[in-house]
Amino acid sequence: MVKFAVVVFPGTNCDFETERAIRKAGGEAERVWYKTSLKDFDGVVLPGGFSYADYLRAGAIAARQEIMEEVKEFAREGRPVLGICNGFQVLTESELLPGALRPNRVPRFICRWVHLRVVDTETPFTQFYEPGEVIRMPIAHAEGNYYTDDPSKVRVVFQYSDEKGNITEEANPNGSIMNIAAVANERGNVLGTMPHPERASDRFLGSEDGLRLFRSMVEWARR
Amino acid sequence: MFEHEEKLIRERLGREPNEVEKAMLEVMWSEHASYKSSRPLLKLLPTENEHVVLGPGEDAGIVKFDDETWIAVGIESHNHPSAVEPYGGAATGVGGIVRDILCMGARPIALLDPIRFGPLEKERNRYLLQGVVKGIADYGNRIGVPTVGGETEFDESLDNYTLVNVACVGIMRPEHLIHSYVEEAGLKLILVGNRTGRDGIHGVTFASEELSENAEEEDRSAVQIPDPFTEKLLIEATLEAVYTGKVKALKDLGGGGLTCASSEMAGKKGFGAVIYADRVPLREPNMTPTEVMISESQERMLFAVRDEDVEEIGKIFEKYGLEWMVVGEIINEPRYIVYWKGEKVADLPIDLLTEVPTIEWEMKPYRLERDVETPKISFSDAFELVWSSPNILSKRWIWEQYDHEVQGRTVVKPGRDAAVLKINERYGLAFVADGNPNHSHLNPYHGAMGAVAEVVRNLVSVGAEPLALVDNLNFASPERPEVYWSFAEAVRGLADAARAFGLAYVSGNVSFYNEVVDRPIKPTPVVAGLGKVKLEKIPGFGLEEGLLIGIVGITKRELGGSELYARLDIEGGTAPRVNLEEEKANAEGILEAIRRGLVKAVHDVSRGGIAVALAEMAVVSGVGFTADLSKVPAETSNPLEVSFSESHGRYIVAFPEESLEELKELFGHFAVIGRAGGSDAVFLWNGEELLGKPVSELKDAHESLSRLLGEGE
Amino acid sequence: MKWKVNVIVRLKEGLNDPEGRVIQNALRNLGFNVENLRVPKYFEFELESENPEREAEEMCRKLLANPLIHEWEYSIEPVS
Amino acid sequence: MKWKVNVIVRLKEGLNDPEGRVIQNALRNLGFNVENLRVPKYFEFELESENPEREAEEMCRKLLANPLIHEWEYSIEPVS
Ligand SMILES: Nc1ncnc2c1ncn2[C@@H]1O[C@H](COP(=O)(O)OP(=O)(O)O)[C@@H](O)[C@H]1O
Ligand SMILES: [Mg+2]
Repeated sequence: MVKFAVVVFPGTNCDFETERAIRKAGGEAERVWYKTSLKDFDGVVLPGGFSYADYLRAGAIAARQEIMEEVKEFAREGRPVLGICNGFQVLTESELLPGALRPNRVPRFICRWVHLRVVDTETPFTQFYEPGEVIRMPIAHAEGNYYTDDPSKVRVVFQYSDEKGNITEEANPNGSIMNIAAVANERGNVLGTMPHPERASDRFLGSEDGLRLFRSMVEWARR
Repeated sequence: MFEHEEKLIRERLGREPNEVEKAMLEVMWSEHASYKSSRPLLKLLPTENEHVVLGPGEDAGIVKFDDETWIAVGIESHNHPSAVEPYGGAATGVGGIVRDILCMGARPIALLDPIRFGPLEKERNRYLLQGVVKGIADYGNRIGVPTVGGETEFDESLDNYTLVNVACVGIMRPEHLIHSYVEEAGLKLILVGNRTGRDGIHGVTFASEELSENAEEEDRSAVQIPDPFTEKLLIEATLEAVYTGKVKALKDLGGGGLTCASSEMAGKKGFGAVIYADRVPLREPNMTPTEVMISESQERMLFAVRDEDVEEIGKIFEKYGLEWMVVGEIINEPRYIVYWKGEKVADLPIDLLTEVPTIEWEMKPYRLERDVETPKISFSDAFELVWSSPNILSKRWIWEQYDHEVQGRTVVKPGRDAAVLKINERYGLAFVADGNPNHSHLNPYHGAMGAVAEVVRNLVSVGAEPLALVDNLNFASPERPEVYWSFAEAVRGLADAARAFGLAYVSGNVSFYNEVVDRPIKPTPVVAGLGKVKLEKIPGFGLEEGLLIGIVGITKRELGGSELYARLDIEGGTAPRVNLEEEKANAEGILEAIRRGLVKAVHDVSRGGIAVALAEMAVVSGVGFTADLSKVPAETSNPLEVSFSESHGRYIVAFPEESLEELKELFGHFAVIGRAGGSDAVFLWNGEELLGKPVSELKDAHESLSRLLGEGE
Repeated sequence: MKWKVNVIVRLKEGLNDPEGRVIQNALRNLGFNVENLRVPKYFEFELESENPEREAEEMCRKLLANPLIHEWEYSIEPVS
Repeated sequence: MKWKVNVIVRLKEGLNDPEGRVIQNALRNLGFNVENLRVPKYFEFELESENPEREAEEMCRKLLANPLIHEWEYSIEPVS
C-alpha cells in the first residue's frame, strides 16, 4: 500500500484529520514529527495549522527546517507533495511553488465555505475532477492572498468562483490574484491549496468534494 | 484578605506568617481561588446522575458519552483581565480553560465564547469587542481548538467593561483519566512549559476586587501575554505523557500559580509537598521566592511522576522543545514547605492553604418587576428596532474569525441553535451556552432557570438529548446585600431547573466583583450544556419552499427584560417565567418529532421573540414565509406582546403537510401559523398585513455587524 | 502642517515575548549568533496636525499601544 | 564583536498593505488626520559577528524578508 507522511511542525494542527482523509481515500498515512526522516514514504503532505504560530510570516520558519531538504528531494524525484493551507505557505516560502501568500485583503482570519472552479485536471491530485467542475471546500486562513509577479507562468489548479463557476470579485475571499486558490509546480507533482480538502471529506461535515483529491493522489502514487 | 481571616490564620499558626507565607495565603484565601463566598450556596446544585463520571471539584467535570468515550467539560471567566487588556485577557482566558480540560487527560476539541460588552456606539466598547474577538481567534486558532459557538451581547450596564466567559470540551478514553490530586508520597513534581516571570502576580486577588478608575495604570502585573505556540506544544506533550500511564497527577497552573497547583495536588488526600522554588526556570532576573510562588505566568503545567519515570516523561517534553524541571516532591506529612537556595522560607500546615473558611454575606431581596403598559407602537417599528439590535444581528463577523472547523468534527457550524461535533460515525456532541442578564436582573431566580431552559431548547433544536451542564456565575461584589441575594436566587434557579430536567452540573466557575467604579453588573448566570445526537437525525434550521410553519408552546405577556424593552429603554415588566413541566414536555415532544422524522427545520424562540425567530429561519435559507401571528397560542391578544414576548418553552418548526396530525398529538400547545415560500417575509394579524419585506433586505440588515464596527466587507 | 511620524511600540521589559523568542530561535538555527531579539510594532505615516507631539502621544495611548503592557517612542519631522 | 542591529522590512512599493489601511482608518475614525500609514516589520537584536553587514543582509534574505514582496534596510552599531 502507498504510504504518505503527514509532516507535523510545532504548531501544525490539521495533521489528524489529514491523516484520516488519506486513509479514507485508500492510502496509508502516518503523522511524522518534523525531526524525523521521510525515507519510507511514497509522498509527503504538509498539513494546515500554524507552524511556529505564524510568527514572522505564515510558513516562513517551517520552510527553513531541515526536513524541507527531504521534501525538496521528493519534489525533484516527481513524487507527490501536497501542501494544504499552512502547508501551501511553507511550499511558497521554500520556493517549491512560485509566488507568495500575503495577508488577506481584509486583514483578518477567515473561516468560510467557498466554491472552487477546477482549472487543471492533469495533476496527480486532480485527475478525478472534471475540467471546469465547481466544488465546495472550506477555507480558514489569515494569509491566503496569493501574489505572483507573473501569473501567466503559474499552473493554476483551483480558482475561487461563485456557485456557477464564474470567477468574480465577490467570490474572491482574500484578494488573491486571478482568484487563485491552488497552484501546482510545472511538473504537477507539487500542489499547494488554501482550501482544506480534508475538511470536505465527510458527508456529515458538509461535502466530500475534497476526498477525491486524496483519492486521486493515492491512485496516482500507486501507479 | 479580611481582618478576621488574618486573625484566624495567626491563631491557627500560633505566629505571624512570614512574607512568603503571607503572600501564598493571600492568594489561596482570595475569593477567586477559594470560592469562600459561593461554596455554601453552590452545594444546592445537583451534581450527580447516570451521565456524570466526575462532578465539580477538579479542574474539569467528566461526562460519559459512551463506553469508550468520556467528555471533559469546563467553563471559565476572564472578565477583569479582558476589561483592561482585551486581546491578552481573552486569549489567556482561552488558554486557561483549555489547560483545565487537558489536565484531566482529555484532548480539547471545542470552545464556546459567551462574551458581553457595553453599547457599540462607544469607541471604547468597540475596542474591547475587537480586542476580545481577536484574542480568542488568535489563541484558539493557533492551538487548533475550534471555537464553535458562543453568545455576544451588548448592554448599557457593561459600558467600559466586558464579560468574557469561555467553555471548553475535551474527548478522552476512560483509561486516560488523570486526577488532579496525588495518592502516594515520594512523587516528583515536574513543572513544564513557559518560564516563570513577574506577570500575573496577584492576578487572583485582582480578580477578587472591583476595578478602580485607573485600572489601566495600576494593574499591569495582572495581565499576561498569550503564548499559543507553547500552549499547542503543551497539549501534544501532555497527551503523549498521559498515554504512557506514568502520570500520577496533573494540574495546570492558573490563578495562584505554583502555590495553588501544588498545594491542591498534594493536600486533597492529606499529603504534603516540598517545593524548591529556586529551581523554577525564570524569565526575569532577581525574582524573589514570593514572586516565584505566586506568579501566574501562563502555559505551565505541573506533573506528579514517580522518581523512576521522571526521565522518560522529561524526554517527551524535550521532543516538543519544552523546558521542564523537577521543582519539588510529595511528602507524607500534611505540610507545605518552600525552600529557596537551601533555606526554608515557608512552612505551613497544608490545610491552612487549601481549606479556607466560608463567608456568608448579608442578603437583601429587591424587586424590580412591576407592571408596565405595553407601548403603543406599530409592529413594523418594533420589528425594525429589534431586528437591527446588535444583540440580534448575525455574529458571522465574529465566528468567521474563528477556525470553527479545525480538527474536522464540526457538523453543525456556528449560526444555529447549538453546535454539533462528530464523535464517531453515528453520534455527535451538541454544545451550547446561554445566559440572559436582562431577565436575571429583573428576576434572578427565573432568569437563571431560563438560562437552563434555553440551553435545553437549543440542544433539543438540533436533535440532541441533553447530557450535562456547567455554569458560570458572573456577579458584582458579594458584599452588596442585593447582589448576594440575587446570587443565591440564581443558584436556586439553576438547581431547580436542572433537577426538573434530571440534569447535573459537572463543573462551573464563579466570578464576583464585576464592577467598574462602583457600578455593579447585572446578575449574569451563564449556562453551557452538552447533548448527544444521532448524526443522521439532525434537523435543518432554515425554511424550505412549501413547508408548513408551526409553533410549539404558549406565549404570555412577558416583555420584561425583552429585547424590545431594551431597545425602548423600558424598565420593569414581568420577566419570563419557566414552566418546568411544559418546558420539559415540549422538549420531549420536539425530540420525538425529530426521531420520527416529522420536522424539516427546528428553531427555538428566545431573544426577540417569535418575530425574530421566524425572520432568522427565513434569512438562513433565503426562503420567505407568510405567517399569521394571531394564530399563535397565547394568553394575550396584543400583537406586540405575541410577537416580541420572550416566553420560554417555545419552538418554531417547519414541516411537510403529512406530518401535521402526528405533530399535533405531541404537544399541549401547537398551532400552524403559516407557510414557507416566496422571497418575502410576510407577517399577518387576522389576515391583515403587519409587515412584508424581501428576505434579502432582512438578510442585508442582519449581516451588518461589520459595518457597525466600521469595517468593510 | 504635515509631519512624517515613526512610532515604535515595545512590550514592557520583563513581559513574555513568544514571537521574539521563536524568531530568535529560527535565526540561531540558521547559524546566526543572535540575542535579545524583540519584534516591536512599527508604524510610519504622515500626519496633518498643529500639535504633532501631543497627537502622536494620544494615538499611542488610545490605539497603537496599551499603556498596561507597552511603552512607546516616536520621531517626528516635517515633510519637506 | 557584538553589535546592536535594527532591521526594517517593508512591502515593495506598489503592494498594498491591508493592515496599514485598517489602522489608518481606525486612527482617522478617532479624528487623527493620518495618511500613507504603513506597518513594516521591525526587529531589534544583538548580533555576535565578525561581519555584521553581511550577516544582517543574509538574515533578511534567508528569513526575515521574502525578496519577492519585500525590501529591507538595517542599521548596525557596536554594543558599548
Ligand atoms: N461570540 C460568539 N462566538 C461564536 N459564535 C457566536 C458568538 N456569538 C454568537 N454566536 C453564534 O451565533 C448564533 C446565534 O447566537 P444566539 O442568538 O445567542 O443564539 P440563540 O438565540 O439560539 O441562543 C449561535 O450559533 C451562536 O453560537
Ligand atoms: Mg436558539
